Amino acid sequence: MSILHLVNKSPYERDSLDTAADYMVDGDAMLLIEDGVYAAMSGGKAASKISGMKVSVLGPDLAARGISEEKLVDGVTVVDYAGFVDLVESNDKVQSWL
Amino acid sequence: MSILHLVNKSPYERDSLDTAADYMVDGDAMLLIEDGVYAAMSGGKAASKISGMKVSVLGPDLAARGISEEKLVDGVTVVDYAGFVDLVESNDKVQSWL
Amino acid sequence: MKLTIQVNEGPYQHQASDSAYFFTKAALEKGHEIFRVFFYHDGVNNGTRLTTPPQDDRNVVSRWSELAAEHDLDLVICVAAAQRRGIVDDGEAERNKKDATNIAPGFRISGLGQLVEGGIQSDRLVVFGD
Amino acid sequence: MKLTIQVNEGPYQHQASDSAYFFTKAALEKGHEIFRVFFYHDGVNNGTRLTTPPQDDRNVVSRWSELAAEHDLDLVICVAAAQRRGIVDDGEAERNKKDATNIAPGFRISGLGQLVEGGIQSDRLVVFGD
Amino acid sequence: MSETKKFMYVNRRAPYGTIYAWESLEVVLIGAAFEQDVSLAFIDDGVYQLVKGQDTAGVGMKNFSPTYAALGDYEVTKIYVEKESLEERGLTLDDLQHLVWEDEDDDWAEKDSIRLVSRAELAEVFSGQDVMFNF
Amino acid sequence: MSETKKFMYVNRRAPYGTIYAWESLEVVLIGAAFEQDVSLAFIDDGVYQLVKGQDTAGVGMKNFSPTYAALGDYEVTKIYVEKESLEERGLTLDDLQHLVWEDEDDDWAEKDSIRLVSRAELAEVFSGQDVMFNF
Repeated sequence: MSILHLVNKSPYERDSLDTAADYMVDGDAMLLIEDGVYAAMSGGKAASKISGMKVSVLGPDLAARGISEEKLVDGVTVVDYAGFVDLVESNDKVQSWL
Repeated sequence: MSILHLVNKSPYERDSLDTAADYMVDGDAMLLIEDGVYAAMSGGKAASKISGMKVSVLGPDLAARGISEEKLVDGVTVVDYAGFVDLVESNDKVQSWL
Repeated sequence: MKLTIQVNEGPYQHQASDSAYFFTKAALEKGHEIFRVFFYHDGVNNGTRLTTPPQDDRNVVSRWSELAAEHDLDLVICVAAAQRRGIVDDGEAERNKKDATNIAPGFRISGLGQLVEGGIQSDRLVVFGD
Repeated sequence: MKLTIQVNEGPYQHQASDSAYFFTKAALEKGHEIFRVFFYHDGVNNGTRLTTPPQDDRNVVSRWSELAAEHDLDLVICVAAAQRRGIVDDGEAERNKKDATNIAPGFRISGLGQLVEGGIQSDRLVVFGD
Repeated sequence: MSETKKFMYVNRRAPYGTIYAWESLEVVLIGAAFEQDVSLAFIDDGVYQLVKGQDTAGVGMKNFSPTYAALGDYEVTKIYVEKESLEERGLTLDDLQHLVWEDEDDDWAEKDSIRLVSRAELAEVFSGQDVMFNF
Repeated sequence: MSETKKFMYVNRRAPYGTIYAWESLEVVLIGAAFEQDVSLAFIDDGVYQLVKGQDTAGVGMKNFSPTYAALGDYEVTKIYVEKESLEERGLTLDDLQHLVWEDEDDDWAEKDSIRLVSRAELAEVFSGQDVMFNF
């Protein structure tokens, strides 16, 4: 049963993205919210941690932090809160990596 | 003027010990308190980050977490709250790496 | 789908309560059912009516109260966590001999079983925290 | 030496307030002067008299109140941070039209300038937080 | 909805520095009355919760570590400890409390509650769960 | 004790995820009235505070980033940004706001407030300070 992995902390400050990425299995998805969105900025050292994975970021959190969508790692999808709800629905459960 | 660097978070969860260690200069001291004390356990991967530095750990926080003093990295000094106060006095200022 | 939302941090210090609020609102707008919003840990501090945020900032507490009134939401504050942190309703004030209450409209204080029940009764549990 | 202590987190969720308390107590026992303890961010939540911790746990709030009474400590809660989080004394209740107060004995609410003054007047500033 | 659900409590924080470990345990204890299929996972700094010999007298906090040993009495018998997290911290199972439960289907034989698993194995266990509680 | 002290405000947190960045700025603004010798340092995730183009409409929070541009008016003119932290995050000075102040001793010439420094250089600056404020 698929898991939506929720990461809300900067990959430079905390270990949560590392662990979440390790726990992603085929069919799972990841959503970056709050300070977690920094992981999706291309050029950053943490970008490699999510490359090749099914990752979305929350658009309002990106905008608040001044990150334009062109700066995102290739393949990352931007969603709004409604899209966040859809991700929760389309996966069988949610794991928040607090 | 010497700085007492205060680190209160686990080196496995946060980036604060890494940064604090980089900011230590000759004459500075470091005190590990709260979850920061885990950095001083020998055998842990983070132990290398403080090797060769002037580091103390807060004894009550060690004991609470079940870490006996034999498990500490060589050269680390154990202090109590009174010793914490002395460290604050013997350095010119305190930098808390929150 | 039926959802239970858990909020682990208080207002303003962390974004957790903001994120939970906007997520809950979006779920309601999509026609999903919110079985319960459970406030745990410092999350209980979202339920105090004594806040006075700056004029140019959002009001985290009253936003929850208003959403609850509009959609008949069940906003539950964990009693054990609330006692540690000083969130008090009439019943708690009487039981613990407190001379004041501070609970905000739309919130109620109850036990941890309400969270477990949320896990059982809902299709999804979504946790927001630090 | 003359010390100002800053506490950035509330009771129970983080160890910050515990560490600050034991540090302050140890400094007093060694004969140092505590110029001020300043509660900022969620640290303002240390100043509510409405907590009822479990019988077998420490009482973080009353411990501060008692230490203040014993040593005539100046426990200052930042007014801006307190308004966001709902810590209220009589003056704040009147100013912001609140129907209750929750401030604990020995604490007072004042401005951020009190922290800056602590930095100027003290030999050391020691910050406890998350 | 009346059938039993698989509950997984994921613990990633060290004890005492924050209250999450203790307030997580409070949910587990209350939740035991609901007779779900309960598992606990200790990952990252969460493994520190189970370290034996904790003595909180000097920090004035309640030592809640004995509660883990009582979990068996609450029929909480599946306690997953992640190998990689232990190793990174220089810990072995010998550093942790020995947690057991009594199997009533096997003449009350005492059995180990702790299951040492790799990150990959635990990810598989997660896949099979219904609800994740996060602390 | 009446002479001027060197105050260093150390900022290590990203904005909006937590309030530390904003409540730090509130101390700096209030502190400006006390006429101390003030510096700000942005290290680790703190460098994100200065990223330009922040738009908080979608998260319902106050956008406090314009306040940094006002620091010059408060005579806060020494803003240290750590090079290593920027580089690790794939940022350059061009991604940050351009912060300036007007030098009254130099015919009100507009001067840059931001000083890009290495970790080692900033450690030296720290050594010369009297009081560290930590956020």
